[in-house]
Amino acid sequence: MTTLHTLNQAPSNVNLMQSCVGSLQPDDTLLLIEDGVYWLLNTHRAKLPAALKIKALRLDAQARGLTPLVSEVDLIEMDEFINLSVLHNKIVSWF
Amino acid sequence: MTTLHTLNQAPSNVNLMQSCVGSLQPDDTLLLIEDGVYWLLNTHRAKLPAALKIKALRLDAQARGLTPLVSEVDLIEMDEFINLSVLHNKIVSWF
Amino acid sequence: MNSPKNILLMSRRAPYGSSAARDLLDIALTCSVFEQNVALLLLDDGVLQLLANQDPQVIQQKNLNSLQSSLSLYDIEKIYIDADALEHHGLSHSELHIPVTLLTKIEISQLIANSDIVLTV
Amino acid sequence: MNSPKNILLMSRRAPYGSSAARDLLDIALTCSVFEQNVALLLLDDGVLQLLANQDPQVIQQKNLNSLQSSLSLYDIEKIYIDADALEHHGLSHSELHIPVTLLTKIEISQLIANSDIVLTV
Amino acid sequence: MIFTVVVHASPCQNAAPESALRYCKALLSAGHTLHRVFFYRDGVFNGNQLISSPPDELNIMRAWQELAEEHSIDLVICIAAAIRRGVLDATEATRYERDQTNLAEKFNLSGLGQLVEACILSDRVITFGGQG
Amino acid sequence: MIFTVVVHASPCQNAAPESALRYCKALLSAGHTLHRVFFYRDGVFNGNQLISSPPDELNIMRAWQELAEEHSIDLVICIAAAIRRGVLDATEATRYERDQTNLAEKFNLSGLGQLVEACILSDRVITFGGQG
Repeated sequence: MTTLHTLNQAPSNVNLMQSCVGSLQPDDTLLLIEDGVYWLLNTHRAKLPAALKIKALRLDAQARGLTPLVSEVDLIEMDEFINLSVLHNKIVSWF
Repeated sequence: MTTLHTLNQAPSNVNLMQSCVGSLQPDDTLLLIEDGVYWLLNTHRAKLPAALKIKALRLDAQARGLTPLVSEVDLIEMDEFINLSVLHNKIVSWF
Repeated sequence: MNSPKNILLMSRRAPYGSSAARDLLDIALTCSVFEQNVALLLLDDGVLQLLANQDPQVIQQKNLNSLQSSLSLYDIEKIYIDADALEHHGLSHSELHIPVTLLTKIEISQLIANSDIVLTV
Repeated sequence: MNSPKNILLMSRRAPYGSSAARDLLDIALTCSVFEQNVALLLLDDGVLQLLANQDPQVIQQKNLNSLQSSLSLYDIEKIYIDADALEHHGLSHSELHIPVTLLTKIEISQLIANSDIVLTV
Repeated sequence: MIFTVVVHASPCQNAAPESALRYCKALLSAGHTLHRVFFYRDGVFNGNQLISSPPDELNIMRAWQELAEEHSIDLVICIAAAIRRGVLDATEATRYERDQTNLAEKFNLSGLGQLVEACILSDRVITFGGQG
Repeated sequence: MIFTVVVHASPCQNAAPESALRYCKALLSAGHTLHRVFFYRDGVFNGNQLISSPPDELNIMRAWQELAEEHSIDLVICIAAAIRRGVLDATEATRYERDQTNLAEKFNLSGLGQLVEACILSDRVITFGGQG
């Protein structure tokens, strides 16, 4: 069974991300929402496992001024959030 | 001018403590309150500068089952919290 | 009648600073009333919820230790904690007041994978 | 009439995830109306409040960038940020949309020491 | 698919309720079923009828009401959490001897059982929360 | 000395209001003056008259009222924060066309200026807050 993990806290909450990343299985996806989108900044993203499937909500990234600073391919719309919710067997929220 | 710093978050909030400790001057005091009292546990306390003046509210430590695990001399009553507030020139709250 | 689901209740918050620890127990008891398979998973500061010798009357809060002790009466026996978190706080099994199962990070990821629903508090 | 106090407003929260950034600005403007010497200090995730190109209309929030730009109209010129925090996020001065003064940890401790009142948001 | 959305955080101070609202709208647009929105902990403040946002800001309480109206969504507020925090309907106001109420229309007070029942009956359950 | 205490967090979900209350009592016991308690952000929920705690739990709203009664303390709730969150007195209920109110007696709605004025007039200002 695969899991969609959401995480909504900014990078100063290092322990939250560590617990989240430690709980992931290979086929899981991590979706960054709200202040979690700051983890897309290169310096933070570099600390996460390279194999990790990471996405972030475009709305939240755009609101925070991140779109010029992050990779376009990582950003998804709300309908894709729903798709991911369906494609994985469950959702775990990290906050 | 000296400052009394209060901090009320548990040890998973590492960045909060780092910012607090980095902002201290030699004559300042750090008072741990609410979930901040867990920083008294040996393993966490060992990470803080040895010269730092640290106190913790007894009520909050006792509530959380910490009194058997921490050093008695670090614990203060509410009236001493008020004394420290008077003895320092200002109070900075970290939360 | 649906067959029971495996519901995992997860918390990484210390007790008393917020109501998370208590709210977690309220959900756990309700899951038990509905005859679901409920398990508790405590991570990070959440392991501090189980420290013995809590005396929260001094801050006018209810004692979580007593509530936690009653979990077994509701057939809630699966209480898991992150072994790394316990070590991170410099604590051992013997300082907790109820029996728990220590899990490695890999075991935690498997526990989550094998649950039907995960609720965070 | 009392002489103006040095009031330092401090925040370490990212914008939009909570109202902290906006509440900080509201207090700052009020301090200015009362003719106090107000300074802003942004630490940790707080430096993200000043990122340029914010477009929060998409999440139905007011744009903090415009509010921040108006600070100078209220003679609020002392905007300090933790240089380490900026570096921690991999950002530089040029990615912020208003002029700020970068401070070292020692300068931050001196700024706090020289303030009369420190309010955290 | 059948979804349940859980909200733990108060509006204004926290982005979680607005994220939850957008999520609900998106899942409905995609043709899925929203079995229930369950408000727990400080999330109960989403159903405070007295919330009065400035005209240019989102009033989240009204937005939930409109969602419920349009799609017949079950908006359930945890009764124990609500009473402690002072979100009361007429029945609870009488019980606690208050002469005012503040639970918004379309929201209902009920027990935590409604959360667990929703977990049993839903294919997906997602929680939107914050620190605290 | 003259103190002002600032509260940023909602009760129930957060220990900060109860810490603030104990701090106020301790400073008054020590013979100091409490100029004002200022409730900001989710702290405005401390003044929600509808809070109804079980008999064996502290009702923080009542505890603030008793403190105000005994020591003539000025309990000020930030009006902008309160309106957004739905904590209304009669005047604001009329302005926003609501037929109910929920601001507890002894609390008053006023502007952020009351916070800054308190900073100017007090020797010590302390904030009790939480995450969020």
